[in-house]
Amino acid sequence: MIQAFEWEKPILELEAKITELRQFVDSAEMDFSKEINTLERRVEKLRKEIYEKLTPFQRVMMARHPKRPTTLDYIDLLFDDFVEFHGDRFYRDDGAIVGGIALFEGQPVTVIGPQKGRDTKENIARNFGLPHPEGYRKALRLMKQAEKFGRPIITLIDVVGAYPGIAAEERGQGLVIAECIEEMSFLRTPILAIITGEGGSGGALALGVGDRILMLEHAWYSVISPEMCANILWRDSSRAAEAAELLRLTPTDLLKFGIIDDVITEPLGGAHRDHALTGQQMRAFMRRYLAIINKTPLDQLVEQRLARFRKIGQFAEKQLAEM
Amino acid sequence: MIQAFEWEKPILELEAKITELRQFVDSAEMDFSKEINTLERRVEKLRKEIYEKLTPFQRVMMARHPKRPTTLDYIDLLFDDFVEFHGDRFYRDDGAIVGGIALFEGQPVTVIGPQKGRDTKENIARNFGLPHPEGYRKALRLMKQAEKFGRPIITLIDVVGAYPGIAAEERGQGLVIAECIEEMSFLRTPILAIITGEGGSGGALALGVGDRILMLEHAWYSVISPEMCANILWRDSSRAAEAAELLRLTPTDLLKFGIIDDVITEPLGGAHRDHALTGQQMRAFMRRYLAIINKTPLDQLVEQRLARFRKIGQFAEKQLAEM
Amino acid sequence: MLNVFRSKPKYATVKQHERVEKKDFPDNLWTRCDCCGKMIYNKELEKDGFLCVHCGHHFRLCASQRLAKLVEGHDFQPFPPLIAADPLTFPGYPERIKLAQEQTGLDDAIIIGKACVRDSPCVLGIIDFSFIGGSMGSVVGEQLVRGFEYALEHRLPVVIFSGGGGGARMHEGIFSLMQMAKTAQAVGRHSRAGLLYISVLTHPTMGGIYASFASLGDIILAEPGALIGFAGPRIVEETTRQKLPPGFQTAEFALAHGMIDDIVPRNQMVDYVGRLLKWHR
Amino acid sequence: MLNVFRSKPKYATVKQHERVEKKDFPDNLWTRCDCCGKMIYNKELEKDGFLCVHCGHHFRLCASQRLAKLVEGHDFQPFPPLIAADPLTFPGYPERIKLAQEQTGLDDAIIIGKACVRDSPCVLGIIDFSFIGGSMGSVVGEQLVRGFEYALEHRLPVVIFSGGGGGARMHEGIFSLMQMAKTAQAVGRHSRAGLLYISVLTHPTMGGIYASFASLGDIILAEPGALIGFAGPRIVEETTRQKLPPGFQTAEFALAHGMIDDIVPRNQMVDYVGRLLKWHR
Ligand SMILES: [Zn+2]
Ligand SMILES: [Zn+2]
Repeated sequence: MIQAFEWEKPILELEAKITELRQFVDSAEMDFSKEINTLERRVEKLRKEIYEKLTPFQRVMMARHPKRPTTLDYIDLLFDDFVEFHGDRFYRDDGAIVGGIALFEGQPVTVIGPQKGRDTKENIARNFGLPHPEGYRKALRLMKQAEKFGRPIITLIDVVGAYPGIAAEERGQGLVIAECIEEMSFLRTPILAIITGEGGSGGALALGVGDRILMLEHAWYSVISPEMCANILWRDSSRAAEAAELLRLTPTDLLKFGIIDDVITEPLGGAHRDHALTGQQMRAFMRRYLAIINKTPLDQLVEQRLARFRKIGQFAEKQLAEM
Repeated sequence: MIQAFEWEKPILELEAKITELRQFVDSAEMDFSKEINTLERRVEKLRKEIYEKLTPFQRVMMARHPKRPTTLDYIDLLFDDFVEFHGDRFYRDDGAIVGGIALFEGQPVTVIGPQKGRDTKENIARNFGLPHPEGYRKALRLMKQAEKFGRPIITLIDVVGAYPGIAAEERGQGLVIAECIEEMSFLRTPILAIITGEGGSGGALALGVGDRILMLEHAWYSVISPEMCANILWRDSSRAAEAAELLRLTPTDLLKFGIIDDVITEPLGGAHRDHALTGQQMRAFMRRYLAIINKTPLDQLVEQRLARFRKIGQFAEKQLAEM
Repeated sequence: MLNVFRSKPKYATVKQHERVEKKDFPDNLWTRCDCCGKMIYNKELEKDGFLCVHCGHHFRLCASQRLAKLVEGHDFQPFPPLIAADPLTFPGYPERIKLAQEQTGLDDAIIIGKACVRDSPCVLGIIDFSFIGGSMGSVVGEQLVRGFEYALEHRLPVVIFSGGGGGARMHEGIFSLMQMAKTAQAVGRHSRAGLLYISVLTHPTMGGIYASFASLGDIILAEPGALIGFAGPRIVEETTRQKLPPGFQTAEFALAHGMIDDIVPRNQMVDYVGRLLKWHR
Repeated sequence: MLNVFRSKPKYATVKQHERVEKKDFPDNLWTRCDCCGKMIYNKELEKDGFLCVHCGHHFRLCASQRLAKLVEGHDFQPFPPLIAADPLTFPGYPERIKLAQEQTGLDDAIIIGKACVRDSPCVLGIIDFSFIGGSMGSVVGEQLVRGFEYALEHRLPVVIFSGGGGGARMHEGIFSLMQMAKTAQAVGRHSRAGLLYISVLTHPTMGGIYASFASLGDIILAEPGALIGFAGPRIVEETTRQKLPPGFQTAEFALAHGMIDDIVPRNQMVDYVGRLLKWHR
């Protein structure tokens, strides 16, 4: 597994040197504090330079970093308590989606999200975070439960896509995504959707119909993964980096397009470098947006949610002359 | 397969004789009309005698007669048109339950019922009329569809029970029966339930929460089949006839108990002896009861439906002296 | 972050068929575990809510023992008692009822009333297997319905521990069957008013009990190893002529197949339920 | 009893991978069937709604051909046309649109408007595969939404024939994805007003089209042999490294797995849909 990207290496090397120097200081009882300070300023500057000009595909890779927090990690970071509920009441408990009730700053909320494995064993149990229809049915069940009890819903989205497998097709992967999207749209309870990592196509949208939609700085959200796009365009998925440019899948673009409401800044170098700080920064955003949607009357909330999607799309009325 | 029961034999023999005599008359050009008339009166009398004093278990056997109409036969007999809809939208189309929209005297209704096979091949395809959870989920889906469009629901019930199989348990047989019962109870559309043959336990009740509940004369309805009851009581399922007496599962008993609203008379000798006449007699009852529930306001209808079941049960308040 | 529930203590998946009810009391001080065969000091067994200290096996609890564990010394106000009638004049039924009453000290197979669980008021019902297998006749049905109606009127949550054997009380025939509809409808009315119902499935929850109110919880929990299903395992085996898969119809099987929300060991139950009640106030 | 639908004519289950689009026109009078290889007289082919007279194979129909079969000479009032924009400034997209418009004579991949099917007024929409694979960009999404909104305002049923390839129009990126939500919501509003929506899945209905409005019909029908699914068969094969089962993702597969209400051969479609519309008036 990649623990460091190519572009991170200059930073990591510099950081290693500082650590080395510190250790030397400790053992030799000499004062290198000035040199260390200089190096630290340099590494800080380097970080800024590198992370400010990440390409879209570098962001996609950041979103996939193996040390990036997963949904259960975020749940640990963001909530004071959590009870996980299982099962779709139809067929199976799908480990690729987790959900339950959690306490956010004293308020019970329903939290749901796809779950990637944090090691090989967990990845197999969780099907590499690729949900089957029963995962979405569990999510839908928990969302309806939240609606019944007037609990806000927080979805934490990190999924390359719904699983494209034989059994998933047999059990109605397309149908269940449609149902999730439709039912979520009309739920009479506040919904905060946060794209924390990968926002891949229908499998992400199925949990993404929120009253407010936020994205972490190094998350992506697209109708198709860069690899699949490259495969279709040039029959060459290794050209994913080019495709990532075309797809405009970064939070910056999506904010501009009005698809999302805000971007949650990550610690410099990405969420994987400082889980606790990431959680802190997310909490602040969540507090702000939950406060707004919590106090909006439900009728208005649902109307606004529908209106938000209603107006997405770019087209032209055909000129009469052309007709 | 049994085509005639033991107790039917005197009748069948007499009928055979009459047929013989008629053929002889035709070929010999002789007049035996007086003799034939006498014989016919005798057979009529015999039928009445025999069928009036059928034991409960003989009725159970009548309900299971292989020539008795199945649900699709009744649909043919009762409706002017029928479009069958398939599938539960979750897992599978279960052939052991059929359903769709049918025209009853010009009015579109949703009709649903368990379906036994009419031959070995069909029996295998339909799992001998024993539904899996997906059958009940299909039924529930079609009932909700009926509610949406304000169509009355007619259920035709003929089922020994929900299938007691491994896969059925895996997919939540108990849960789906509970859901069917619960959701049916609150549906805002008129429901006419007719037990046409076997009414076995939860698998029958799952389709039996009606505003009016009718039973054919030779149908049965019980918490447990006579065989299983005998098995539990005496570890001997061959004593089913005795158990049938104890269970009070005949329409006469159930009418007295207030469980059902009316008994639909079958042609003498049972529905299997005259499908067309059976259909005619059913139509008359259906017309009468549908007219009543069709014109009841929906709020009242649901309240009455709930009140009907609310009061079923016999018990005593414990005397204070005993406490 | 306080998170007792994420890492559950390991417990053995109990094969139902191996579970023998017969116990071995060497000197009334020790009990042999049905599951692992080890000896448990009786006082320790009771203290832990009848859990095996060695393997976590959940012994069957009678309703009053379970009640004590749940209300933790707080008040419990039972609803007025009801006594079974004999609507079918089923041979031997009145005697069977009488015997069960004498043996259990209960009026019928349920204890139900108003309770406080961890300071949250609720209607609490517990089905007792030792009363004719915890089967649901008119009394159990009526008491459950009264419980849900009381809860609806006072806008309280309901918690039911169901551990009924076959579910149906054969001796009451069709009246027993109709309790499925009656209780399901009571749940429905309560639920449609936006109120919480937690259903806890204990060993065994089968048949008509599983196929009615017990399946209709907003949240469905189960004790480890509890037998949960519609058709009894023997009937499934006889009908299908297939060997039952290991762990068939256990709580763990139900969890894997998506039918229940969680498995909660008995010694965490009051914590778990108490927390859910608090979060739904 | 008139019951055309109970005994369906037999049709071949078409293996999608064997279906070759290339046709063989010996003298512009005859067409070779892709499925059975037999020759069909072109006039006969057109008369039957592009069905093979030998094996029942359903040839792909363009939207206007299908429209003609459905409205049977009655009036069709299309909604005002919309033209795709290029929100991502995706290289080559405007040219691709222009080419598709020239080749098909359509503005985008949908024809939609007010129609009468067997005397029942409705909103009728047909997706045309030949326009960039029948993919859903902003125009298709907006037109569908306008259709459902018009139907809601006038309390009309909606009938949509969806035959979109991959579903998503990649060139519009996130805007294409959002049409899934937008159309699903339009269906939801219409449906919650108690109105009927019949979704007919024609070959192929995949991806974002299947996973949004096309799956949300009160009644979902399909043409025989139509490819129906979320992930394309090639992707499924590559991801799972399993051989796809025969008939995978066909209409027949969807029917067996409980996902659609019925399979309706094209020559019975207008009868079938007409009758459903009549019964829901
Ligand atoms: Zn033990
Ligand atoms: Zn052909």
